[in-house]
Amino acid sequence: MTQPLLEVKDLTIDVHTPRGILTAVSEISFDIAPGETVCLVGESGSGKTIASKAIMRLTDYENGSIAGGSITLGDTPIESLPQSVMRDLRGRRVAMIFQEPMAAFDPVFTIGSQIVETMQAHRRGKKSTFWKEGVELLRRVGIPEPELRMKQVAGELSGGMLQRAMIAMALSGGPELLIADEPTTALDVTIQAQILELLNELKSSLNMSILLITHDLGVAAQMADRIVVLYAGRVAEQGPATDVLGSPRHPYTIGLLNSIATLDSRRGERLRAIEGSPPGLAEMPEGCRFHPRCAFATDKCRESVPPLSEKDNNRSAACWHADEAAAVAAATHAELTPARHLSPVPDAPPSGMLHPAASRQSISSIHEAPVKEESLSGSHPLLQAEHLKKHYPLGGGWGRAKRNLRAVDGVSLSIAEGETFGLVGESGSGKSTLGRLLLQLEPQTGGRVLYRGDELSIKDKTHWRESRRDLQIIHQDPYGTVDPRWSIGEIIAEPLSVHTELNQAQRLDRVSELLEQVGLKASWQNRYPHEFSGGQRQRIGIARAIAVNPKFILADEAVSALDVSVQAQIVNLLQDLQQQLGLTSVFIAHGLQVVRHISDRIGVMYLGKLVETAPSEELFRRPAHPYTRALLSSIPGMSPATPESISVQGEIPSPTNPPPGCRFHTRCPMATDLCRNVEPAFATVGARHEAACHYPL
Amino acid sequence: MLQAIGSRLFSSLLVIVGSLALVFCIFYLLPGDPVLSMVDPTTVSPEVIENLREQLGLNRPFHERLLAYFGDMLTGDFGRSLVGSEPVLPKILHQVPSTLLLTAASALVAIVVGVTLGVLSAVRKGGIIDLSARIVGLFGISMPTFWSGILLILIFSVQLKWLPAMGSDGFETLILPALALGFVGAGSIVRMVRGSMLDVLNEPFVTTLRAKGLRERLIQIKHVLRNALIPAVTLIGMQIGDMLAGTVIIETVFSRQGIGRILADAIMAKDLPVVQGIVFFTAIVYVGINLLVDLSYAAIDPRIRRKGART
Amino acid sequence: MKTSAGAARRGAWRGRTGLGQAENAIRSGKRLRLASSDIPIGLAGIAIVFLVLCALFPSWIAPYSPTDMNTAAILQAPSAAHLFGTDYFGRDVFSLIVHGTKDSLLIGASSVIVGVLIGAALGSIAGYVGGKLDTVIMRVMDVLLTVPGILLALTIAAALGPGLRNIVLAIAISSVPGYARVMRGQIMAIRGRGYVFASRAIGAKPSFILTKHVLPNSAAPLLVMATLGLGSSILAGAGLSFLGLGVLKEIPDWGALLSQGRGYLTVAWWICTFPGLAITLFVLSINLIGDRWRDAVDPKRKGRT
Amino acid sequence: MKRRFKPAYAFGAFALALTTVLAGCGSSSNSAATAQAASGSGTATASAPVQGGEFTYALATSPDTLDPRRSGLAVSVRVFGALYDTLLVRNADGSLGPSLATEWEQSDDGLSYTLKLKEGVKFQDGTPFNAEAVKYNFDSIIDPETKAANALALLRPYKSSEVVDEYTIKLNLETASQAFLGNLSQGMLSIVSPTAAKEKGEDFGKNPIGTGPFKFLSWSENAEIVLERNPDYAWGSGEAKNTGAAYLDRLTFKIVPEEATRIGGVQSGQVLAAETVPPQNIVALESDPNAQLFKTNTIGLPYTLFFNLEKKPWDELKARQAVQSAVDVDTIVKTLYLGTYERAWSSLTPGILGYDESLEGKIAPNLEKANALLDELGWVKGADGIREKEGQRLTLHYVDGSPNREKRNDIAAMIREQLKAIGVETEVEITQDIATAVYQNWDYDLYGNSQVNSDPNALSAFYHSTKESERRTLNGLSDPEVDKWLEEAGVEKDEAKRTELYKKVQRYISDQALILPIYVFPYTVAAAKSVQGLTFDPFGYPIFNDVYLSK
Repeated sequence: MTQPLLEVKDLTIDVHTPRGILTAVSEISFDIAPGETVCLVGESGSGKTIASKAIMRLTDYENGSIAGGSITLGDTPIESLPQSVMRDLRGRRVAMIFQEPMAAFDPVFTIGSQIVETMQAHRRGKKSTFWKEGVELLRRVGIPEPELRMKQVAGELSGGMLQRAMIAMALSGGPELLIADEPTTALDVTIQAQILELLNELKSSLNMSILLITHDLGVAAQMADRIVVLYAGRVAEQGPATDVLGSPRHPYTIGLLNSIATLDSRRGERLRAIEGSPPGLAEMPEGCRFHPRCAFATDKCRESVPPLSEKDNNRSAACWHADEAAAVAAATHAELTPARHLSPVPDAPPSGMLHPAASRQSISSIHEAPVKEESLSGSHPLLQAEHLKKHYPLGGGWGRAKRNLRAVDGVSLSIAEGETFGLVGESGSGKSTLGRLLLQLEPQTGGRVLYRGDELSIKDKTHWRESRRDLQIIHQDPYGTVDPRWSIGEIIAEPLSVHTELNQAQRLDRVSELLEQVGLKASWQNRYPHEFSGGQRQRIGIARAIAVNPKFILADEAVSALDVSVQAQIVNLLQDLQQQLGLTSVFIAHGLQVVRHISDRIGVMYLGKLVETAPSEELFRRPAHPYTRALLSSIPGMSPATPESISVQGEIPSPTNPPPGCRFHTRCPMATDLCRNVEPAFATVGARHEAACHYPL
Repeated sequence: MLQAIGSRLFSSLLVIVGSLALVFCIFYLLPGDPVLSMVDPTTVSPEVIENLREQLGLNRPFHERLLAYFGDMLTGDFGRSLVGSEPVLPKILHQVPSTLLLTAASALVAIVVGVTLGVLSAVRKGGIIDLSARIVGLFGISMPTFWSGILLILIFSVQLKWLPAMGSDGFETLILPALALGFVGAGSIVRMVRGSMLDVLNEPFVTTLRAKGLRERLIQIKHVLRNALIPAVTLIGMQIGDMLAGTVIIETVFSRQGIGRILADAIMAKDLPVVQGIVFFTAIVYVGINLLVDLSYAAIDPRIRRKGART
Repeated sequence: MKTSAGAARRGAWRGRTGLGQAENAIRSGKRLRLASSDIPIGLAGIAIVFLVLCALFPSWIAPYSPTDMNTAAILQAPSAAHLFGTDYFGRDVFSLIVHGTKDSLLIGASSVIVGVLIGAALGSIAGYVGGKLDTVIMRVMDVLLTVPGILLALTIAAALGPGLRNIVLAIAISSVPGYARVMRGQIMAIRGRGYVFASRAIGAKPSFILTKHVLPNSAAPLLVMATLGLGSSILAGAGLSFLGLGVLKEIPDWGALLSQGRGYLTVAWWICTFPGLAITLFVLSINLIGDRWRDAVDPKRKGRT
Repeated sequence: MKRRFKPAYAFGAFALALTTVLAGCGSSSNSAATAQAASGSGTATASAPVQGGEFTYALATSPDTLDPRRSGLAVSVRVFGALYDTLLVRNADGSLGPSLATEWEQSDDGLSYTLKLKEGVKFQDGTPFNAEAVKYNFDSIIDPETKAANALALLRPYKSSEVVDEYTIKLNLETASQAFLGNLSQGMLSIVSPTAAKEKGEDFGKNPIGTGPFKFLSWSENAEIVLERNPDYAWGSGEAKNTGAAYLDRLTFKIVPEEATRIGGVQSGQVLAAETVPPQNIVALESDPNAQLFKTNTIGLPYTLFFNLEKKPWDELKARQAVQSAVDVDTIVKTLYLGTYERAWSSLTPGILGYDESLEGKIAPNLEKANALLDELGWVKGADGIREKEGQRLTLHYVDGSPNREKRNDIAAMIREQLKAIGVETEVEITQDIATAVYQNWDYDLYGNSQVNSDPNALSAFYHSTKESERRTLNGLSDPEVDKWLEEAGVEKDEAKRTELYKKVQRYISDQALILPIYVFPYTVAAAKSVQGLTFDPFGYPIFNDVYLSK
């Protein structure tokens, strides 16, 4: 075995807080060989980011301290090196990139000066030489017009571009190890695919090691040689990616894999969520930290910490009941193939929904699923959009040419009673705006919205206000959309006081009922929002939305901000409620799997236009629009380029100046002159399947 | 762009005219008139006083006086002081350099002291240095300026004989008043710079800078401070305005020349033309300060420079 | 659009990544670990409590009557009998300061209350109604800002006479534009908050949203500003005393004591030093507490605790 | 007539004849000053004068204008003395001496004066001084266009001038006046250059031209007024020993309003002299080896509190007497001025013609008497110790000006405290706009004023009854007997008779308790030890022509 590039042994990190010292990371060990990619996977509070910062000794600046264990880079133990020496290692031997490229650049300096500054910190040389070198680096990471980009500031570049620039900056010191902390989390799925591809390419061509921190098992599956699963500051399980994902041994890993709405999971079926949520730093459970959420937990788990026991082949899991759990998982696996599509790229044969076998599976599962479509097709449309447009004026005034941001640019849509309609698209596609227009939360620029056949308009105040009783929304930010000064009881009762004549006591009863309905305790109504976790807050938001028995609910990125394990709980709750209350809903999300899991029908948006709508399975099975197909191909953990997959280059153009013709033509590998000049009509391509493409697939 | 400047100028003009009209109305409503305080009322006879009123145009009706005032202003005539009968414009212009110099020097003190202490306090957060820097800063805004001014004179002029106690000629006479006035502004600037430094220190990009291996000092000064100054610039602009107003007291304490003192005297003497002239001047300075603030924004923040507008 | 999706992602990584809670804990730790700096805050609190007691029950604390002129014992240096010495009338300086607390705090408090009420009302209207009314109100505020505060105070005091009430009014009016600006900004910020949008989405009426959501949530920064304003009002009052606009009361406030005693600084330093220190102590304490409070309510900073 | 200042003269009594100028710092006092005392040891070290140097002299307030015809402030007169000459000067013994006029003669009817003028005098702009110049000066003062006020009051009852020849002028009066000639020695009737005055018009005040020992160089507002030596000067009146050009190269007046700064300026050496030294600093400076102190008592009307006889119950003698008996002026003056100010006893100061010494010590604090008087009037003490009658509280509305000049506000505070003892509630109103409160609204029970003046005729302006069309006096007194005494005294040529008349008036005022005389104001100057030869005229104005700076 070669000498590892980085060896982390029994690393324990303390964080100094006003309540005393908390231990963020306890006795974690792993190592990275040269040229290897290791993924640290975990949810909030798992300690993965702080562990990665500790390797750079950046924790010192954030009230953290290394309380035990060792970190060895090559031959150098660095856990107690003075900062002056560490500074020289940073950026030169170890470089780091971050989750939010926009925030990771100093907004007031040019990209170029920040790259040059990095070089100057480690090497002597002329500024002009460094500048040229910077231009080359930008070119190397695939940034067009690098000379121009060097002179721009972060605000002038898109997220994907900035992340490339970030990588270029990291490369400027020629590092042996690149730490990538959630490098693609803030990016759209097509861009994420590009960045991951770039990282892989750089890794092999430069023989770098990569430590990738992610919460996304799909990303881990696509990138990792080995995976380290962290839970609440401890290593739960680690081993080669294939093994960990293929035959997980720790109940947490198993639970995580089950929580994911995979492309193979049965639509409409409850996800197997892990109960509860990850513990906070201050309230770590005794014994095995996972025990409160674990189905296998015994008294032993409650009392003593399980060691990270080596099984074989570099695999280890920290569980007293690992064998038992693995056995159950294997059984489930056989039944449901929970992680089939999450196959690590190099070792496993390509799989996924585009794989013939997987496709068959999908088809068969559809047959088993409760089929609503037929019954729906005949029912009345509840909400209709006709040629909806929303243009936001930009700048202008005082003679400057006015420009419009065409957020939604002519969308027609019909949602049937009882239907769940999923809306997907990248940032800037206009999906959230469309959602708000459907509810008439803002006035449209053109077109109209019909509710039960009558025009609904924000301008008709009385009718509009009455209609709020039927049309409700669950917001993407469950904390920002509640008044922090109100108790949750008051928050949930707000729609009641607006729309009903209930007296105080009746309201209290109703609120208690609602709280229990969404899985919270009725006695919590006097508590305030900040006392709740993200998942609980979203439950509060749901309770509020259903308080007045609406007919329709818009769920706008309602689960995007939640931990994976918690996301599953909320998805389940939403599905249950929909069935119980007979709701019609629109579910907006950027996570394709979740949308597919919950929706009857899906619409795909691109640059303010609806490019395709189809029943969920149909869309995933036979995407007709190249963009839809590209989106599907970009889902991480998908097999690499299969003949049918499309990878798109470049980024979504600005909605202020959309391309003529088909708006996707600039990124479409199949675009022709026709596409460039003539806008395709939104036409039927199959049963209840429409697409706007001259050459539907 | 030109039109943006145009609209800016127009609204500034409105504000200036509004200020002048406001002051005019206040003075019109003030009881008494300047004449009685210009003469010895025990010996000067009523006819003489009546003659003075007539001569000074104080007996004319409100609208006539207002129109006449703005009419004259349009031709650049700011009138004559009622008390000393000298033309207002040269009288003020003569005093302006001294006041501007004091304001600028005080602003310099406030910015240098405020930013230094703010930075120190932020980077040494929680320690003794932080605490002392903040308390030193707070002292500035906790002491009446006339008192700190007199204390400075007693210490540095009378006891130590290091610096002159009065006057407005030369650099030396500027030091004590600028300290007395500057420390007031410094307090708020310390607070602001510290707060926004701490905010910026928590920005993710600071972690990036550290991860690149930059020196901590370089990070703090080149990157963090520059970002932290963006919100501080507005405050500094407002502080400069306050310092301009503060010259009224400081100029008296240190017997400096300046419009602050003229203003106080003119208000007491109800010398409207002089007060108006000074209000006109200060209004222009305020407009200028705002412009300066915007220019500083552009200098610090390229985002603004490139968009040509404040976000 | 782009930003909202970005925000969702931002929320997402914060929620999901390891640093989520740890980082929050760290950051809050940074702020609150200042145990050593809590000592001055505590002292400031004690000082304020003591001064408030002085204002409420001066005769319990002061050893002498503040009006008692013992002309046989003028200009006496601090001693056991006269803690802070005696002034040029032979009054006990300590007793004067204790008794002067009430009016000093009253000047500060009432001018702040008046200023905040007017400023908040104008700012709220400007911020909530917007449009032309906003422009007009803010232009008027600009005019008030342009006219130096001291000029306003001087003219108001000159117009209405030098009574305590007019001093208060003068200080209050010159502070109105500041409060109005902050309130307006605050209202406009709160108007854009998610929970206001959410409330509108359930069909709540604008008046309901204004009174239940916008105003209560806008108040905090204004209250903090008002706290800090207490200090500056007292200083402004002292400044007016210096310019000769003070009021000659039997029991002078600190500003008047300081201003009246300043001529004796070289021969009897205690006469104006102690009132000066009283002002400084109060304003310093108020500032320390106000700063801390502001950090606590500032949403930008609150997020970390 | 040469004058030398000796400590022995301090507060001495001069029987001076009359005139008016403003002293102190205010807008409104006529003055004549007397006595001076150089404490410290300034005068003792007289040696041969040294030529050259710049004398910096800190003034407490800024002159309003340097045009004597238009000025309303005493502080301006301090500068006029250096820039201009007057026709006559007031000698230290109170008599009138020659200056630009060498001889003068009153007509028998008292309605005109003929003056012989000094020959060879030139204004600093080269204009010759002659009868035409004097005529221009006086005619322009009575011309409404000039907007003269205080000078006009001094020149009254001037009617016209007749140029008899180049150096002889005849001044005609509307009515006879014993005060007129004396007023010609007042700084506000200094003679300005007619050429410059005509040419500059309203701007003359910023570009003054006179015949004085110093000529105007620059005026930087609120900072300094710089004068330089007039080398041609050779017509000194003899008021200063040096009748030729000044010893100083430059005379700079700095304007330093803040007391502490002004005195600090002398102590730090930034200025050589500073006027109006507060009492607490006088005490300290007297023992300062690096400084000397000059002090000159002014004459005229002392600082006096006037009862407004139109306000109830102060129209009643007993009420006023009660206050007179309750106020302990001795204690007030001793406490506030630390022994540096003299207490006043009468409506005139010592040292002025007609001053009635018999009034000294006549009034002593007597609370019993005061209480008894108020009891007699039916004012009964209420629960809070304040007297009431028919539901009315016994209040005294005491008005004083701001800023706190000569600690007058503090006097109010002490009187308020003292009157509390007899159940009188004193409402003290301190206002900046004293002119409106007092001279326009007449809204006060008690208001204090002083006037520096060298002629007892000043009493007329305060105690003579007034017609409907005229401005009333501070007391609002209207007593035909007093009017008669004052009128007779105004034209009486026999000094003994005049004296007797004025004594009658003073006794009447005291008996009627019309006023509370408080203190006599001393003009004080702190100066560095190097300052030599600084003297003051009887009005208390500094004379700069003898000043030199020792090494």
